[in-house]
Amino acid sequence: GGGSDPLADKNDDASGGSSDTVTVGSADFPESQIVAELYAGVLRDAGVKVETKPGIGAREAYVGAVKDGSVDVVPDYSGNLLLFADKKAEAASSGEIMKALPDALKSQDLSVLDASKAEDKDALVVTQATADKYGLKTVADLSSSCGELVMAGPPEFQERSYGTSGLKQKYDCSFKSFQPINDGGGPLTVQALTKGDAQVADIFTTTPAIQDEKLVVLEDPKNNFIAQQVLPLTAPDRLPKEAVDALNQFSPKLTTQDLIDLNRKVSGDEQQNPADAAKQWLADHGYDKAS
Amino acid sequence: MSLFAEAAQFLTDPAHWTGATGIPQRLLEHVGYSVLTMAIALVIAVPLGLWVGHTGRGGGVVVGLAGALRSLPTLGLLTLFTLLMGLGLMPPILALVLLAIPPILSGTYSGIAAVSPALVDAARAMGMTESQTLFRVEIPVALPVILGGIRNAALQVLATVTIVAYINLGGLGRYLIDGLAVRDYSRMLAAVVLVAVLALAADAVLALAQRLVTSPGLRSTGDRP
Amino acid sequence: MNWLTNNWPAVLELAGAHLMQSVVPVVIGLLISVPLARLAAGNRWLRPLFVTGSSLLYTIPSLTLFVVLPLILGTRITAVSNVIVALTLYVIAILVRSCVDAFESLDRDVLQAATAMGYKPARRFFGVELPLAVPVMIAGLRVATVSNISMVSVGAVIGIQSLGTLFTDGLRRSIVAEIVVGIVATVVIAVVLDQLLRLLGHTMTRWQRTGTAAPHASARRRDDTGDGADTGGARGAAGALATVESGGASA
Amino acid sequence: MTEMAIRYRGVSKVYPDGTTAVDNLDLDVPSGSLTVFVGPSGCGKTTSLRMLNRMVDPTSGVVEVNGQDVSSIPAAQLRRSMGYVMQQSGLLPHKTVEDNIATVPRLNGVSKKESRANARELLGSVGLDESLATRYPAQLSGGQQQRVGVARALAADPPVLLMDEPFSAVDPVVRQDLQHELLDLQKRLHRTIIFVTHDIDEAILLGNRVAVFARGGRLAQYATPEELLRAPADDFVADFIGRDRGFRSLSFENAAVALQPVTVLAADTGERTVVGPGSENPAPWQGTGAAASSDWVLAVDERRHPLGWLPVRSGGEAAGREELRVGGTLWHEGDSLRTALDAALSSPSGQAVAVHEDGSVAGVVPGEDVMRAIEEQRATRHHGAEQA
Amino acid sequence: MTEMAIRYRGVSKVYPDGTTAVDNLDLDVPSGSLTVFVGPSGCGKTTSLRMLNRMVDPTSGVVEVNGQDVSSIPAAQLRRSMGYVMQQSGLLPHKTVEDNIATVPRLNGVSKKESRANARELLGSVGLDESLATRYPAQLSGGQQQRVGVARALAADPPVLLMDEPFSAVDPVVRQDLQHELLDLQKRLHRTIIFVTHDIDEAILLGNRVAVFARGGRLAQYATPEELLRAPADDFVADFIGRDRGFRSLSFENAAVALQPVTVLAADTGERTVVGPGSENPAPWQGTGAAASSDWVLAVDERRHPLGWLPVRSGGEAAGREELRVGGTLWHEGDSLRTALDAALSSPSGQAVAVHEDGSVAGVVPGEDVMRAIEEQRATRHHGAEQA
Ligand SMILES: Nc1ncnc2c1ncn2[C@@H]1O[C@H](COP(=O)(O)OP(=O)(O)OP(=O)(O)O)[C@@H](O)[C@H]1O
Ligand SMILES: Nc1ncnc2c1ncn2[C@@H]1O[C@H](COP(=O)(O)OP(=O)(O)OP(=O)(O)O)[C@@H](O)[C@H]1O
Ligand SMILES: [Mg+2]
Ligand SMILES: [Mg+2]
Repeated sequence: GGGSDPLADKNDDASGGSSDTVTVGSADFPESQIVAELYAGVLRDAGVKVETKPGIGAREAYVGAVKDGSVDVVPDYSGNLLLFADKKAEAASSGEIMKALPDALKSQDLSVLDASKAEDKDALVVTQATADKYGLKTVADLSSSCGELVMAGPPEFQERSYGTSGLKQKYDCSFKSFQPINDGGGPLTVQALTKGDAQVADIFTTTPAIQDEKLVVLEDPKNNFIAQQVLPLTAPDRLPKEAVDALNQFSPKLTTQDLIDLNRKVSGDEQQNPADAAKQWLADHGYDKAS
Repeated sequence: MSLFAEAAQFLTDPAHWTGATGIPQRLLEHVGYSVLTMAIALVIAVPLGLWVGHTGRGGGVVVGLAGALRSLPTLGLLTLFTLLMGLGLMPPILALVLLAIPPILSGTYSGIAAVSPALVDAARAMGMTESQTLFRVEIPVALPVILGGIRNAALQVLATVTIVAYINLGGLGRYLIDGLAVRDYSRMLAAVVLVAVLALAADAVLALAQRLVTSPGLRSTGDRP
Repeated sequence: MNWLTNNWPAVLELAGAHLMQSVVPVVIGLLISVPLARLAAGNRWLRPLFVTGSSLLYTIPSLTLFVVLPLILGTRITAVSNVIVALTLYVIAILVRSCVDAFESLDRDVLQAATAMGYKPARRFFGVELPLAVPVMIAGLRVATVSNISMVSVGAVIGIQSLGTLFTDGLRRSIVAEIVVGIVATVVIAVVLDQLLRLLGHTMTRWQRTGTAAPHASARRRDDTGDGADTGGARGAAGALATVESGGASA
Repeated sequence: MTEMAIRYRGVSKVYPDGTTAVDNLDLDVPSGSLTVFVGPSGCGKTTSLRMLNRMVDPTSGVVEVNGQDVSSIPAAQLRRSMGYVMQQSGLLPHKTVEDNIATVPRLNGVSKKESRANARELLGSVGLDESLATRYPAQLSGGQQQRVGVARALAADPPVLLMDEPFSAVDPVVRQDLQHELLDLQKRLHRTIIFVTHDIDEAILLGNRVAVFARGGRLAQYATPEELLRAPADDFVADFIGRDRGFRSLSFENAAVALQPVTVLAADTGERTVVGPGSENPAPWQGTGAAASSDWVLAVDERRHPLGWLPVRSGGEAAGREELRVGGTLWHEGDSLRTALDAALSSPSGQAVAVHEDGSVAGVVPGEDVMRAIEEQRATRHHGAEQA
Repeated sequence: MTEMAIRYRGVSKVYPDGTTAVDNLDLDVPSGSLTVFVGPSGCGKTTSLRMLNRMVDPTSGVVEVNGQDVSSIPAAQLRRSMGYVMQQSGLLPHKTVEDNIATVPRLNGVSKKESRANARELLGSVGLDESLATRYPAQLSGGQQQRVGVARALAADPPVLLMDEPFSAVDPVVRQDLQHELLDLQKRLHRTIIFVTHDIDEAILLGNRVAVFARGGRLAQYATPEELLRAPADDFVADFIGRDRGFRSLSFENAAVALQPVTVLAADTGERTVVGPGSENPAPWQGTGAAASSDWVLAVDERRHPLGWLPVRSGGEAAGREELRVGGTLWHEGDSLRTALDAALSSPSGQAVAVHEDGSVAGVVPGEDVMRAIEEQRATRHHGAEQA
């Protein structure tokens, strides 16, 4: 437990059920911070007092933060959240996942609100040249050439069910080697691809570079990569009613293309910070009282 | 407790002792990066330290430089160099070299500078040239301190080589970063054990070397009549 | 530069967190190291135990310590307190050694004189040994502080906010300026703290600087003991300083 | 304070490594005296000294101060009652001179202000300027450091002073100053002082009594300096005292010699006069009389300080200034036979030049007279001894 | 080697901070002599010495060795031709004793084996055991370290030896040994030695010639020890030489005194005999004659070594052993007047005891005879001076 942590204790007083301020947290990567800023803007627009706590860390960290009340709501991704809550879960499509999630979370005293359309999931990506050379359109097309190709991706790709083992099982694909790159499918991974250090990369679908570098996302007919819809993670009865309503109204408005655009603003040449990028989006979507 | 048991299990699993991701390979990579780093750092820092220590010129600069280098965050350098230079061996090695230089540099410099002026004077008075004074008197006498600095650097490098895995290289850090990514703490613990054992072994080897090359005259005062 | 002007409040906040995570371990570490070192100095059993122990501690990569320590302590992995405990251990690893050196390099004549004047042990420790150990101790403290400041950033890898966050974030967002700002800010903090410590040491060791000393006074020591005090080599305070300054810590 | 006598009774010290540093020492040090422990290196002088303030505990035997077994006195309290001066001053390098001196009073609870004021006074009494009070030890010369060490030992007004080779680290000229200052100090303060040295000359100069230690921690002789020179107890002591002990023992004899008149030549005017005992106003030179018959005249300056001797040519004419032989050592009235003999020996004329306190010539003592005085003293001494 | 003379010509040294360490020094050091530089601390002795091997370069003037300006000789080569012994031996702590000694030969390219063998030989010549060859300096006592320092300076067989206060860091007993060893060495090797000290006694004991430096780097006097004692050039020198110079200058006079017979009493048998010059077999005591009329008899042991004096009672009976007065210093034939005088002064009977080389009694010299010899020498000296 975090009882011995003086900083966590301090935050307990500032937020949580007894207080009327909602603390929005985020993971420590830009997209999560953007969505968190969106949540915060939406809530403010609804008249809720908001505090933000960006960059809490990896899932384990922010889930813990939600549990112990230092954070009330945090953006998450449906598929990975399910796997985190239930390591043996087999659901893959968005519907299955959204059905399984509440039960899986209940045991941990957590809950989710409505999921958005926006999705940021793992995908196998190749350059146009590679796609042409091997005639690649779907992951299934890889099976014949896998052994010649080097794959790049986050280190955990080798361990996840959808990762190395999933590809082998579902598509009979074993790459020549795997090159772990720890930037969350970021610029280095893209670079590895464009420079030819790797031919296939695991890159998140909301990465702007896919469009910018004209990369080809291979389709996943066998649903190896499970759905990853963006949704708010919170605890049961943590949020006031107006907050729940506001977030549930917001979620359907967010699209995958929105995430790509927002990511481009934050990580691209514009180098906007997540809050500014979110502000622009909120203003464009009629959240006038967001700031 | 089970964490330690799991770590032990990880270490004793024969599957982890073979192949391109096996422990021997990772150890080899780890040692390889470390040796490369140390070699580059030694080539830069030792001559500089000797020169400054011997001439006494620029001592303040060296102390300041070592302090500034020491404050450079290796993680920051690693990410910066990688962004600027792309993936590859050089960015992490460069970051590590900058980490290894301060202890070697200040060890060499202050070791030489701490040699009693009377002794240097005696050497010159005997008709030693400057280089003879440096190589026959100052270096042998300062050797324990110089090697102490090198030992420190080696320990730091061995421990810090783990973060090259943060980008894309191998080494024992792989177990740390990969373990962290999937919250497999037993694997991280196993990695710690491996790094510690490696570091202790390296330290023991260096300590032995230090003992062997340090003249007994610089050690013992005990057995005089 | 553009990036900094847009983000300086966040940078300031991170710098604050960074500063806190670097200073608190140094203070706690110092408070723990000094008594440990005093116990170990010259002690046939404790000295090797502590010194070997601290160099063992030294070999553990900080990242693992950040992660594994909470599992052992039972604290939450992302709690700042973990970083603080872990970094405190590193500070101790460096400081115990340099404090042992500091105490062992004290002039035995002076200690004897203090005892002969009727100092009791506790008062002698605070009134004589501690002030005299300051030069070597400050040197060790400076190394520990600076190394510590550079190490704090590693916490960002497991999501603990500090200037290191600028590195992980900058890498993900491919913003060189962000990383550079992080490095520069880290170095600035290190340099400022280092200079503060130097100044502190300077004011605490005014006695060391000779103004009008007669150069012949110390040269004319009778030294028929042959214990090599002046025969060169790395002994005495100068040697201790040399050893301490070549220290450092692993990131 | 008069009762601060020190007594060793059958005291031995064997160090854990088996070295016998002190072997069955019996010694009575009268209070108020300056007693010197002397002996070759490693003979146990320091060990004996340090058993007094319990820096070393004896293996057997009892050390008493003022009749009380020191082992029954709490160490810190005992130590504060004894000033201790070491070879390497042992000043606290991080404290100013005044704070160094004030250390023991401060330990005893004297206020900072008072102890500092007292420290500044003490500076004067050891021959240092008050302006040094705020310096640090590293800013002092070796001799100054030693003086501060002495002042510090005196600060708590301790009845006993222990001094362990306090002057051996300073150069010979400074050492002489320090030795004379210590003698002055002792004349004024009458402490019980134990002074350790390995320099027999220092021991003889300073000590009321001298304890000569031999290797192995044995007390070879304990006597006054005079006795030591005249009758060393054994070959070890005789050897240790070294040569010239006959000559040096003359230091302890006042020279009962009568001054003779001497012909002096004023270097500026060339005028000759006769100077001698009783003649307040020098008589003009007559060319006759004892003084006139000498082969030499003593050249003096305008204040009648001796410049040197000039040979007198056969015609009674003094040689020119270019033949001036720089004079020998001088003898002041009241000085010892040693000085008188040396003055005679070092004089080209064979006559010791005696001077008044102001340095002006008082007369001469021919070498034979000095020898006669020595012979008489010897005879008296042995005659006395024979009758006793 | 005979041409290794050293000459300073108008040499001055001003350090960058403005200190004048040496002021216009003119000095000729004859080859093969032991010349001592002496003076108070800071008077430029070390600076003068170090200008010889170019460790310091003069500000003006020329230093010549063997007629050659040293500044024209490459520094390293020059230095290897001069042995240098420092106060703090300056031994290389990381090398064994033999390797320390072999340093300069090794620099000159001599093989390891040869130079080590030579080093071991040298150990013997400086009074050290060969077994010390493989020790490290830290394992030696201070005196041993100094000896090794001397051996090292001798190793390359340099014609010039520079010694800078080599013995001041060791205790007085060891220092005496070292001084005598140096004199022996010089007698055998005839190097040109410059020896720096601030101890005037050491200077007088060791030097063929002594250069006295005054503060400010001025050469105050350059003379033989004898001249120095007898005729100090000025008050500074006279002061620096200190007291007893009359007595000490007797060291340079052989005692031309005749032995007198003495009555000795064999302590074991109680038998009295008369011992004196020419009497190979001691004559039995007759109760008459000069020797018999003395108030004292000299007690001797079975080897006829003197034990001490016994007073003779009025009845002609010698006192019992309990009244034995331990004897004074002894005079060996050929010893100086200083020794003779001291032997007389330290003798309870007023007679100097003369002994043969084996330590057995040779006779006595009454104090008056010693004084007469002193007086005669003085007269001769001044008479000679007058006629010159
Ligand atoms: N702490 C110790 N442990 C073992 N032996 C010791 C210790 N202190 C002194 N000794 C030994 O005891 C003997 C006497 O030492 P001490 O210091 O009393 O001699 P000293 O007469 O003062 O000599 P010095 O003139 O060199 O100061 C020496 O042989 C010395 O080596
Ligand atoms: N490197 C230097 N820079 C400036 N001044 C110096 C230097 N070396 C010596 N001096 C000064 O020159 C003067 C003569 O110094 P030197 O060492 O020759 O004296 P010394 O006669 O050998 O004295 P001591 O007996 O103390 O060894 C001193 O006043 C000294 O302080
Ligand atoms: Mg002693
Ligand atoms: Mg000198």
